[in-house]
Amino acid sequence: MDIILNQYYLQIVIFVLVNAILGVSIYMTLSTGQLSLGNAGFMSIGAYTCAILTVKAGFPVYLAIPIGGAAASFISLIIGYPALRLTGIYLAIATLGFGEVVRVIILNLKITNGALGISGIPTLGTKISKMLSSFGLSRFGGLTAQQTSNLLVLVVLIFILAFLVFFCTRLNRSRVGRAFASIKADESAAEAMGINTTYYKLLAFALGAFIAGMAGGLSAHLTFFIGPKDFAYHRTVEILSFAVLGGSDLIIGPIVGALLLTMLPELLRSASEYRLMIYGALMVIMMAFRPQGLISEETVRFWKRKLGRRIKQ
Amino acid sequence: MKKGLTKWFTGMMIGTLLLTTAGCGGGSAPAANSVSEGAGTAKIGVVAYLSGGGAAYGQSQKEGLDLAKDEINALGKVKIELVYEDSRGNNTEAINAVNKLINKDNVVALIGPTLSGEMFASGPIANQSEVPIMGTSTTAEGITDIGEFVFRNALPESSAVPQAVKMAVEKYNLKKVAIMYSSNNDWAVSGYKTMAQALKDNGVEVLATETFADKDTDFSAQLTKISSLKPDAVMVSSLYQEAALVLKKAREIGITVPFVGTNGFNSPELIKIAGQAADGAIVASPWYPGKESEKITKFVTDYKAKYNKVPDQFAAQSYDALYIYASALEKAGSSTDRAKLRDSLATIKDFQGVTGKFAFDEKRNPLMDATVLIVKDGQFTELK
Amino acid sequence: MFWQQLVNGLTLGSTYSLVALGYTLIMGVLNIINMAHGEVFMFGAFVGLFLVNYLKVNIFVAMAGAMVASALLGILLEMLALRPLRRRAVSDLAPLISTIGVSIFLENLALKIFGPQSQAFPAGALSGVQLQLGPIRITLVQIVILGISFGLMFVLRFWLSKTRVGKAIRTTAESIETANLLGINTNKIILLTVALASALGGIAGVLVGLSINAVEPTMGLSMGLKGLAVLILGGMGNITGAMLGGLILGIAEVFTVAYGASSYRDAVAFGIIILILFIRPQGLFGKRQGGRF
Amino acid sequence: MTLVLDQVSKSFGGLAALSDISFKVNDGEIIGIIGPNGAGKTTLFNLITGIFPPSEGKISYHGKNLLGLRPYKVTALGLARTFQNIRLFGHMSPLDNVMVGAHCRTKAGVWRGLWRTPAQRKEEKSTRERAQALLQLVGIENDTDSPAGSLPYGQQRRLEIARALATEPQLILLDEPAAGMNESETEDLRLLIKKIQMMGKTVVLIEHDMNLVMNVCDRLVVINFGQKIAEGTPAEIQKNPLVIEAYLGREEA
Amino acid sequence: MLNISGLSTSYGSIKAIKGIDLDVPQGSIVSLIGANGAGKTTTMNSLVGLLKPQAGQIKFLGQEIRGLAPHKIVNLGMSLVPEGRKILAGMTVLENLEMGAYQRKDKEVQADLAKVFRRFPILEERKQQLGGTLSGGQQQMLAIGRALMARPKLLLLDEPSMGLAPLVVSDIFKVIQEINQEGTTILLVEQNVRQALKIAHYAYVLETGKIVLHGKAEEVAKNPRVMEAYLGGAKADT
Repeated sequence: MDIILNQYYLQIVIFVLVNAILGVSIYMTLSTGQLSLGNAGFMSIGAYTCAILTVKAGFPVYLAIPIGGAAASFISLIIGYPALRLTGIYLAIATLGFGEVVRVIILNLKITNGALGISGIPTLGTKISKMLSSFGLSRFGGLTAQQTSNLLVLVVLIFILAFLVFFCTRLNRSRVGRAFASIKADESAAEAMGINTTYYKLLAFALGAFIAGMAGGLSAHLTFFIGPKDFAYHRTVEILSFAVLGGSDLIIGPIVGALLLTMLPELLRSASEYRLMIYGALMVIMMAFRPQGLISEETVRFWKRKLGRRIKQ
Repeated sequence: MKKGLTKWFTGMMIGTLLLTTAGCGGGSAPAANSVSEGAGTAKIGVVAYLSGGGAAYGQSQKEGLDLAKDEINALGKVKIELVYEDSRGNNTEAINAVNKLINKDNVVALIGPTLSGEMFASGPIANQSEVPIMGTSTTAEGITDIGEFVFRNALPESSAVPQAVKMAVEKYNLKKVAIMYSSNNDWAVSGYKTMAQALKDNGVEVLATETFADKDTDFSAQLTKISSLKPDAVMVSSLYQEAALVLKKAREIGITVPFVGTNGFNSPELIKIAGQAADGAIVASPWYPGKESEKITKFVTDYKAKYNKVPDQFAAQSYDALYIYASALEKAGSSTDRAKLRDSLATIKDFQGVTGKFAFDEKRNPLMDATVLIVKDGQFTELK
Repeated sequence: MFWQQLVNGLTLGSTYSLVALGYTLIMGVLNIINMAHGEVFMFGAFVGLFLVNYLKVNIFVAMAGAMVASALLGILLEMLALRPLRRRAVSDLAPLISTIGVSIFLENLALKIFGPQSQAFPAGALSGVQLQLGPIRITLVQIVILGISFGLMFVLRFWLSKTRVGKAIRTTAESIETANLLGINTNKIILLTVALASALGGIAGVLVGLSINAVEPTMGLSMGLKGLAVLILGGMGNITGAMLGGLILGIAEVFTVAYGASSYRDAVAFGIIILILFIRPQGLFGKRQGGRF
Repeated sequence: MTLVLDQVSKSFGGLAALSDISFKVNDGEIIGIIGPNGAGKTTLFNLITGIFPPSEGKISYHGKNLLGLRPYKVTALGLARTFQNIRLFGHMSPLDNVMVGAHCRTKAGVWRGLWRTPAQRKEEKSTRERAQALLQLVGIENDTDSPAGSLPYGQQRRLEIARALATEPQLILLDEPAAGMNESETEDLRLLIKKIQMMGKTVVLIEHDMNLVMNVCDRLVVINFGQKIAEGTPAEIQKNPLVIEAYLGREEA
Repeated sequence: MLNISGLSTSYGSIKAIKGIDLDVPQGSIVSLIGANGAGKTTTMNSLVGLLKPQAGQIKFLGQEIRGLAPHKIVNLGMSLVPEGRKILAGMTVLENLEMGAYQRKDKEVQADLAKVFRRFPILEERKQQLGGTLSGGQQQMLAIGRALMARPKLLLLDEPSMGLAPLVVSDIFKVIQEINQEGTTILLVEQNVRQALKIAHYAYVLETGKIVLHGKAEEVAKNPRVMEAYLGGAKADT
């Protein structure tokens, strides 16, 4: 129990969950075969919208976070319409450029406080605790206020992630999900089969941006402070590597990728100087030996068959 | 073959997962494996920018701290053990590092992190956990507003910059100046704001305000523009690398007026990179290695002997920070009581460090004097 | 001031062009974007610095040395990070991600080896000398940068259009399969191209390091992104485009600072990327079909 | 008249791929389009289905102008196609492939798919049942778990037809459905095409297997070098010297 | 000259050719005919090393060449004029031809260039024009000329008549015959069956990846099965 309640581990698990949500966001756009490197940009739009709303306008967090997502989603529609005519690396580079432009704009706006960023953002934990105490529930037996609030945040994040997984799996098995998959497999064949590819690509793009924006809002309320630097190129690469390592065929892929890549730096703390080198080498090795990521449809099929056989025996 | 690979990878994945859990398990008994050097040893956690683009700063801090630790332990009044964590200049990493040090290593107090932004992100964690945390290089406004447990011995820009500006205005009779600053660096922007205010207070006209970004290398466009405006002086707020490149380029295109800088000017590296071009750079600094003082001479000599270079401000302030903790620990009389340590820290007065006389004010900011320095013939000298 | 700023823009732009040439060569032949090119550039700068500072060689020898060393790095890049990907049919995004991995690896390796501090060329390595031409002041470093960049670009153009190997590179760029059919050992040509592109990146690194007199491990990222912007501006795989695109970007940036807001300087490069991709995805000088070089 | 092509031309970069092609397709017919490789047959299909616009000329379907319509809209109007080089969604199951075909005849969006509303479940059920029926029609086991890309060649071709049929077309364009099939597979295909005709649909067929073409088509259009050189019943075409020359080469060269 | 036995090539799980046996004697023209999708182009690409066959033997001039890289096969004296011509659209006609002689270091390259220009005068007229601006027939001539620049002992032609006007087609066939008469052995894949069989000495008929018929060209030409495959039904013999 001590381990579970240790704030250090709790905090890491919380970051794992936020990163997993980011993983879902890149999965969403990748599910139509579009590689968008703009997710860090959408994340920052969400984070700033949300932080400004709570800090400066006094909005409640539970409202501000979805509004942040919606703002990111709205911007994604504006840039997505022309951008999604591009494919492959062209789209990747255009969205990478978009992320940088967003960063420079944030640096120059007054409301975002430029490079100084926004500090003193109320944490999700205290907000939730407050809400609960207003219902008469304050702390659970024997836990410190901090542990309580962290646990509550954990529960909320798990709930959000679970909902996203539920959302994606439901979507995958529906008409829209099949349209996504067909566009990913062969865009012009999908169009010839009567699918409005522009609409569905834009839909996936906007959904991905919404999720990234929400993740941004969440992380703003977990780190007390946001600055433009938090959403630069390195963040883009980080989000991308969740999908690369875990695989983007199935929703579980980027989630596992986020889990491993958030844990890995903590495990490698002692070798911190080599951490990023390992990170980089890992990306190269993955592309050379397993470009589909750790978890692919075949892996799942393989294990299904294997386990199925064992059960039959 | 294909199946083999699949299995291999899945195996690897499961292995990594197991390793992950094992890693968590390993730290399950934080109290048991933490204290190793006897009961009297105070464990202090350090969060610093040790790898990545800004690692030079973290490295200096580590060197200053290590030197101080050895001296303090040799004196024997208190025993200190330092636990370092790298923050890579990243807010999330800083949070994780602070959390780890507090909850896994059970440190009694913290030093760091290196950047103000990191402090904004991780300071609240320490404050909530009621662990004292002291910034040694976090000069931005509002750091100690985070809470009662947040201290700093870094002289905020609001105290250093006006001194430099005032001195320069008087000395060189400045009427109109140009400003340049790094707009994507939180700390530099904060310095810029203080600078602009100080100029206003002294009634100096600002001809132009130009920005650049950290890691920029080309400043010719901004400086050409400034050059055509013929200012009496140029104010620069940035880290030393950009500052040095600005100076070099400025001298190259014929701007010969004095340059007044924020804390970024305050580094031997500035002179190393800019060379002769650094002459005429003015900065206010609590740290001046050329000051006539036994304490400073000893520090500089020892530091030189150990690391073969002159200590910079990051090293000096970290060195002092650890001594401040040491005296607070001594007063508190406990090496594990965080609350007691905080209270005794808040009462620190008349502390004499290598950066001069020192005390915390009621907001846990430092009360200390800065010396205004100017670079002459490749040396920092006092501007009088 | 206008003319002085124009010279500033041209000097800056010519280094962008050199970096972009490396991108464009690899793009032309392999149809991939080498995200590690910026780090090759940084590596070249360090090699040049090492040669000048520790082996005390002449700066021009150091440039040649940096080119050779970067070419070797390029060969490693091709063999370890690109070739394994070509063996299997993977999406065109795989090399992008793989080279991003290489870039992270190289940047952190450099931090480990060279340390995070920026290092300078010794005084006297070309610095200091200036020429005054009417209202324009040009430093020797600027002249060297302009001279070497333009010289290399014209040599490259000539070499590609007139020599046997140059033509083989162009053939491979048109179609690897056709090149194979004509008896060209395409693996060798690709290796050569990546080495050549890296050599150009390496010398650009020395030139930039020389002009700002500071070399440090993270200098690759921002230059890499600028080169990428030029690649798209000029048209992917188009040599003229890379040359002119670099100059245009350099001048645009300098004039943004001179006559606009310096804080939007970085937005110029990326704004251009987005605008070009939306309006004219093939780039200013690119053609929709047909030849690349 | 179902499909009408009126003086359709297409050129790529100055080189004419098709010039002045006109013909009509009547309801319920099976029309064969034949001609040597490179004659421009697939280009013709691409023009009809809106992959790219013709340089000149008009194409209409049931009186509606097809020019400028994006491919998915053309499909929604009731024209479906298969591809010369099979373009299935390789990683998806055969059933899912066919269900994608039903896309333009169904409605459920994100919301309904998420909450599985009764309307969505009903729609999903009927889509699945129809897809299964289509798989049965073309002779593919519908309980297979393996992805479409791993099916044998002949089955992939038939699966493409099932997918096209799922869009509920009035007219189906088949691009070399027999390519790579052996004799017995081709015979199955012939029966399938006949069945499709019996379902009241119109078929336009590009095919090189002359046995199949001559046996299944009502009428043939012959294209060579981008031009229509003949049109008529199989018997007429077989006797047409121009066709024989185009197809087999000139007798006396 | 070329002996193939048991050659099999697959794309993924699809077997495109399944155990082909084929011989090309020195000095002959051998024709490989068959419907679309029968595996003709796959066969050609397997021979020159663009595809890696799974099984079988390819002996060229007595040497096993299966699995060799394409440039090594070209070096041994085998050149392919690919389906769709694949000329270098962004390079000039002259450069296209020069690239054909990429591997040669002897001094007769210029002489061979002159020879190609004699054979196709139009190419000389347009030698500074970009390859992509030529008409289909000229592109085919360029593709053949380019292959000849390598001085191949065995020339493989994949559908040289594809998409060409009838008059041009007969010109191309004439040239093919001339090239053969000058001593180059030829393996020809064609859809224009009658023309192909007319100039060929031997013929092989490929159906769904297997050789179903082979023999002397005139015998194959008379075989009703061939006519049936191309014009369908028994009515074909007009």
